[in-house]
Amino acid sequence: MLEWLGKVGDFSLTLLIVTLYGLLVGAYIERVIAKVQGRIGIPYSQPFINILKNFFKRTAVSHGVMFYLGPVFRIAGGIGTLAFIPVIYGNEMFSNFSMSGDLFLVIYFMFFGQLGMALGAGESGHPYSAIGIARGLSQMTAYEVPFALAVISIVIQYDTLSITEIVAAQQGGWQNWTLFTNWVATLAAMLAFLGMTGYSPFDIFLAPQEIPIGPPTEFHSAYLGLLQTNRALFGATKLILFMNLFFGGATGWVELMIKTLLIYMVAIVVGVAFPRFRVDQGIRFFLKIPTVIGILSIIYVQMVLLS
Amino acid sequence: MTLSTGHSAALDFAQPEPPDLSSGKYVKLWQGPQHPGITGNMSLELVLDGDTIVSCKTHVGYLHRGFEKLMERRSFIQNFTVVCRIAVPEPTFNEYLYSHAVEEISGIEVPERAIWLRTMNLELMRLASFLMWIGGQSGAFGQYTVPNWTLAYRDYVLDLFEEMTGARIYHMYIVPGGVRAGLPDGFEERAREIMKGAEKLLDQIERVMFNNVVFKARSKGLGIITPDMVDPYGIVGPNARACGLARDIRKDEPYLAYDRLDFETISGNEADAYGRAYLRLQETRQSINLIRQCLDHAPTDGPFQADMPNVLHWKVPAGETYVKAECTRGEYGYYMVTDGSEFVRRVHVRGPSYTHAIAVMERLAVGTNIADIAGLMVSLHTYPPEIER
Amino acid sequence: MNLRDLLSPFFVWQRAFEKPYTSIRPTIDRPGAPAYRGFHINVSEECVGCGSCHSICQNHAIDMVPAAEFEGRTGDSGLRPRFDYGRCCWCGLCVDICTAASLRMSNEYAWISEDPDEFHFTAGVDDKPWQNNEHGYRRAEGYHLYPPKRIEMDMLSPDESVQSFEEVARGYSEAQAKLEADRCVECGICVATCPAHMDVPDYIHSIRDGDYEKGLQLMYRTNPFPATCGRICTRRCESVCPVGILGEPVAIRWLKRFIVDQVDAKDYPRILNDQIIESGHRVAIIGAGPGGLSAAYYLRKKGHAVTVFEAGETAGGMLRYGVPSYRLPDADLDKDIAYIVSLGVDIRYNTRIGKDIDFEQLLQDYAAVFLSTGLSVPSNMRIQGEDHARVLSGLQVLADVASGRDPGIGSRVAVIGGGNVAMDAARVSRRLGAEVTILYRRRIADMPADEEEIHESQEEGCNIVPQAIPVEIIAADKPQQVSIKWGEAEMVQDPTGGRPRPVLQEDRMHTDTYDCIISAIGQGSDLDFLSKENQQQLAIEWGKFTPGEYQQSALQKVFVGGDVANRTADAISAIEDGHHAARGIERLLNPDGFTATQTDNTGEPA
Amino acid sequence: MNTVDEILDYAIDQEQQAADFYEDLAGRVEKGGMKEILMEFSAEEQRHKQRLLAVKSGEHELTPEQEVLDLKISDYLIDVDATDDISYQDALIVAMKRERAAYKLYSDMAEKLPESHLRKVILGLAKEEARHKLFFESEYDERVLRDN
Repeated sequence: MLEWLGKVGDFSLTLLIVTLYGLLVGAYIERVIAKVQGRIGIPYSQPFINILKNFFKRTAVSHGVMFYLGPVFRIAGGIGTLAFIPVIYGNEMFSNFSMSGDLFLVIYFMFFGQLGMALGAGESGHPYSAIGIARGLSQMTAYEVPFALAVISIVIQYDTLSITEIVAAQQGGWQNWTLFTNWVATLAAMLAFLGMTGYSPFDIFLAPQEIPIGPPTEFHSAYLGLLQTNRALFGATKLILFMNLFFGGATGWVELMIKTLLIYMVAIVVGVAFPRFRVDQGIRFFLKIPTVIGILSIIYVQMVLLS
Repeated sequence: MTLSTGHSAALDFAQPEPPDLSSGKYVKLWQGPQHPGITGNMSLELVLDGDTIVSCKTHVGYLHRGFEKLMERRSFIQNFTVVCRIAVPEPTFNEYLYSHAVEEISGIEVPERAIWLRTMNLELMRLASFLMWIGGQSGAFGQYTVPNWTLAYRDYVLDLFEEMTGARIYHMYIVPGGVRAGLPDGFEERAREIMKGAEKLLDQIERVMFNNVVFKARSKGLGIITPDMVDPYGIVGPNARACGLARDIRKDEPYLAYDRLDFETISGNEADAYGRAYLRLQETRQSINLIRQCLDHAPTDGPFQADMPNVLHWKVPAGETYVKAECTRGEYGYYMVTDGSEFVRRVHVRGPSYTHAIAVMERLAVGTNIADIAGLMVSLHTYPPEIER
Repeated sequence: MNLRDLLSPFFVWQRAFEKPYTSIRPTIDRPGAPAYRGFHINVSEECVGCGSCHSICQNHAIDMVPAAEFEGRTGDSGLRPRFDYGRCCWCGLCVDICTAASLRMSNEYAWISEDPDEFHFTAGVDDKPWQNNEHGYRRAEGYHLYPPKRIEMDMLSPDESVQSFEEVARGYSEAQAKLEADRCVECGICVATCPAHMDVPDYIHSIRDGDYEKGLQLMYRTNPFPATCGRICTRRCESVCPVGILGEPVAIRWLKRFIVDQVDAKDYPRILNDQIIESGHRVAIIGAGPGGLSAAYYLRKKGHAVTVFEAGETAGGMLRYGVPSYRLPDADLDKDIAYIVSLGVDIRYNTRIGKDIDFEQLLQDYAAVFLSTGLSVPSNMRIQGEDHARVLSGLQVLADVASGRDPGIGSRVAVIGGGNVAMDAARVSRRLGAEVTILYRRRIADMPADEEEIHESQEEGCNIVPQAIPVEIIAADKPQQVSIKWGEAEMVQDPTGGRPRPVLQEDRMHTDTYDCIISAIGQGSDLDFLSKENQQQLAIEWGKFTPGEYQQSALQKVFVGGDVANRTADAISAIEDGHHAARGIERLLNPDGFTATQTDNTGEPA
Repeated sequence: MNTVDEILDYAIDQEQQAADFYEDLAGRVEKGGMKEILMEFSAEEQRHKQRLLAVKSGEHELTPEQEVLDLKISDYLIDVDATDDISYQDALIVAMKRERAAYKLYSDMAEKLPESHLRKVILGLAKEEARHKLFFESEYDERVLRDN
């Protein structure tokens, strides 16, 4: 029991670090984007100020319990995802609740938040919320296919469902990273990653030209603060997951930061250059090339790596 | 959407099938009046079947400030400070046309220097407006890099306006009788430098926006205007030129110094959003070229204002006139009637946005995806304030 | 889809290595362009408060408010523009129209205050940090919202004009008058400056409307001598006209003349429609000059029986005897006088008070007496030999010419003096065929005569010798001739103040011989008709009356006015004195019915 | 008249005489307004006297070296009589002439004296009179010669 409580304590610390890191990296990325756009961009303190401001605001209206549970579900999804990902390899303190089947749990939790959002935003009664959620879920369904195929590919490759073991298998030099051992799966996953991060060309569900920034518009005060916190936490968590699965994990915080930032940059490099696809174009895209690559990666594992 | 042959396009669209809203098949959606996907304060009442639009109706009136009526209660000199607000991103055309209408009726001859300065001012305005539009078109499809560039660069053009006219947006520079001042010292060098930068920027934009797989995927085939739609719908400007009709008032009925400038009417052959966008990019380059020509030819001394009566009690003789100019969106016209008093009897401002944002938009929107509404709207280049004078 | 379209967009990253468009500083540090239309600056000392900015503002963002430190200045309304930045749209029309070019804009455009009332301020009076900003919008050179140049009056050429006594100024045509009337900015500073407070902007407005009858009505409210004043007024209105600050003042005098010229004398009774209800009171007026007749007109309108005592043969006083007919034709003076007389004013010619009728008698017989005898005695130079027979007085020469007598001036004439009488005498002499030299103590710029008169007399061939002080008149060899000894003068700044004073240079003396010398150095009053007691009772200072409220003298029944009672000694002042005295007499005779509004120049005349 | 005090006494007496002269004339004139003017002249002379008294008591110093503007107006005017119906112009001429005479008297006197303190005092008095002359000449220039 005590050991379990200690684990919760450790996780809280991890949560804090990852959230703060998520906010910081978010500010950094904003500045990089600004640079491309010919601007100086926001100060690093801006995301922190935004969140603090929102948390200290009060609300005087109510849209019903479910509406407010939306952001709660969303952040629960984010926390849940992080809870089962080992953050620093070989460090018991930051290994969280990693266990043998954690990869499945993580993929489940990644969906969980979005579903919560759907329930909450749907409660607002605004058609744009519904449209935004529908688009978000459609696109998610689409990019989950290549992502799932890539995960299956490496599960077969490493013959395990434990993230810790997948990371462990990649230790001993960069040439052991999935990126190099199973580049086909990595390619499929990175394409799915573009959709997952919500940058162009796959940001239709946030498109301000149609559904002014989507469901977050409907929320305010601390609920918006929760959403913003989750955005940072969940974003960082996804990066850590990708780092663990495809880029050899990290043995220290510095390595983690460098690797995650570089992974993040992949989405930005593409994001600033392209307009967004329509939702049907986006779905069609994911179900074509990335899915084919995902299938190929399984074949590749079976035919090349395991033969 | 295809047109049935043998019918005029306007008639064909006159009786759309009203969607049965009670069937539960459709969602009704109001895009606007406050909405980032609309170019200003107006509203689109959309009926959706899934993501597809089955009916679109434009609602205006959110921006109505009654300019035409205001002008009937203000003296001829006061009006010129009002009209610039009729098209916020392109105020100069209103100033020019209002002034020109007054001059036509009262028989005032504008001096040569003022003619050149006006021409330059109008072309600078076209450049600024096009830069803003390019950003709008790119942003409507979700590429935010280009808007940041063009809006920032537009500010350099606005710097030129600030130097030339004393204000960035509402220049109030072209006044009945001429212009309010000559060019400040060193303006020509600065203007040339900014033109050079603008050309470089346009090359860059062509590379990243027009040679862009996603931009093409979004804009090609969107909102096709066929040549037989042009006359029934009263489509003008780049929207008409993009489908192959070489109509440009600057060339066809030259005003100001345009008959002495060297340029050709640009017309395209792709009548979709991409074609229109590409045509406008070329026209932006054309404007830069024309500004350079104006800088070359504009006299640097001499009067810039005709002899004027005392404007405090200026009575313009009774008469009527229609004057027009080619703004970025096409023919912009002022119809003015005076009755010999100190006030104008009636002014009718005819901006191209009226047809483009209402009749044309309502038709082109049908059958498109909801995600394309913003891009389509921008590709027609409409300014709601000029719909509601 | 081709590969170029996939890769080309990545060129956006090029921009990441260039200088950003934005700056990290707040934009407040960026100054506006040199000609930026920012916050308003008013150089209050140059501003005259004409209110053109207020008139042209389409947002009604400018109010004219009193500014204590500028009240009471000549040619200044004492008002200054107050801006309401809740309404201003920074169009700058106020700057464009500003007649004094005192209104400008700074290139400041950022202003933060927690007090909303601060955005309602009087530029140039309320202290603002941008008041001394050198940049900002100014009206460009050569840009005008009203014509700065006046419409030239057709004049006889100097060659023609010296041939006869025909009127020199030919008058405006209707088109010219309308163009000139158009230049008025309707500020009303002229109304305040005009001694008679004529409704200048209103009658100019009536020219623009082509309604000359209304114009005539407006003029008669404050001045029964419009035909006269339209020709010879000293027009202080024009000297303060704000249009004249940067251009030429509106030709108010010519416009006034134009209205009168448009209306036939026989239409006057119909247009002016003066209804007279007899009051039963009798009022005596001494002197049928502009002051006396003006009083007669306004008193008659109030129904009083008016008797005017005139020593001369005709009415008009100095207007008839002092102003040559090439400036004021008799017909036009008669037009004014005839209308006044037509109302039933009784003028007794050739009746000199003190000789034919005793002043005391008047005081007994009449309910009130208005005294405006003018300045009829020419001043003496008090130099040696002044009593020479060939030394004539300017007034006498003018009176002779006006009456059709030959003043006998000969063919070479020296005129001494720099006032209007001197100019008139000189120009009259030119018309009589004489060669004219004008000797004046000071510089031409110091001449009290009308600038136009000086200019025209020079054009007509009068030789003005400035800084020439006559010291002695010497009998010449021939009896028909006379010599004058004069010395050149240097202008020296008076340490005790005042204008620069001429100092005789005794080493530069000249002696010239002429056929006659016309002395026109000024004139004084002749009050000998009053008894010593009366003279003691009526307050007299420096040879002039010092009237009190409503031109009333120390004697309750006696009112004084005209040249004999004011310092300006011009027709328009005399007319106003007469009008004002009429109000005073009305107050005396009818104290219950008198209201203050009757004194208002915009209301009905008393 | 050999000492400074004597000469000052003489000058003070002269001023008093002048004041008396104007006062006497004022009593006789009948023309409206002239009485006030002559009384004003008399008061002006009284002020001169006060000034000289102040010089005598040492409160005030004469300034023989200071140049005084000479308008030379009175030099060329004819003499007029101080009659009962004297005009304003003539009254001013009388005043100017009187001051001029005093000025001439003192400056002639000083010319004959060798360089001494007495000479300085007399010169100072001459300058004082010149100032009085300037006062009346300025008045004449301003009021009588207004149009000339």
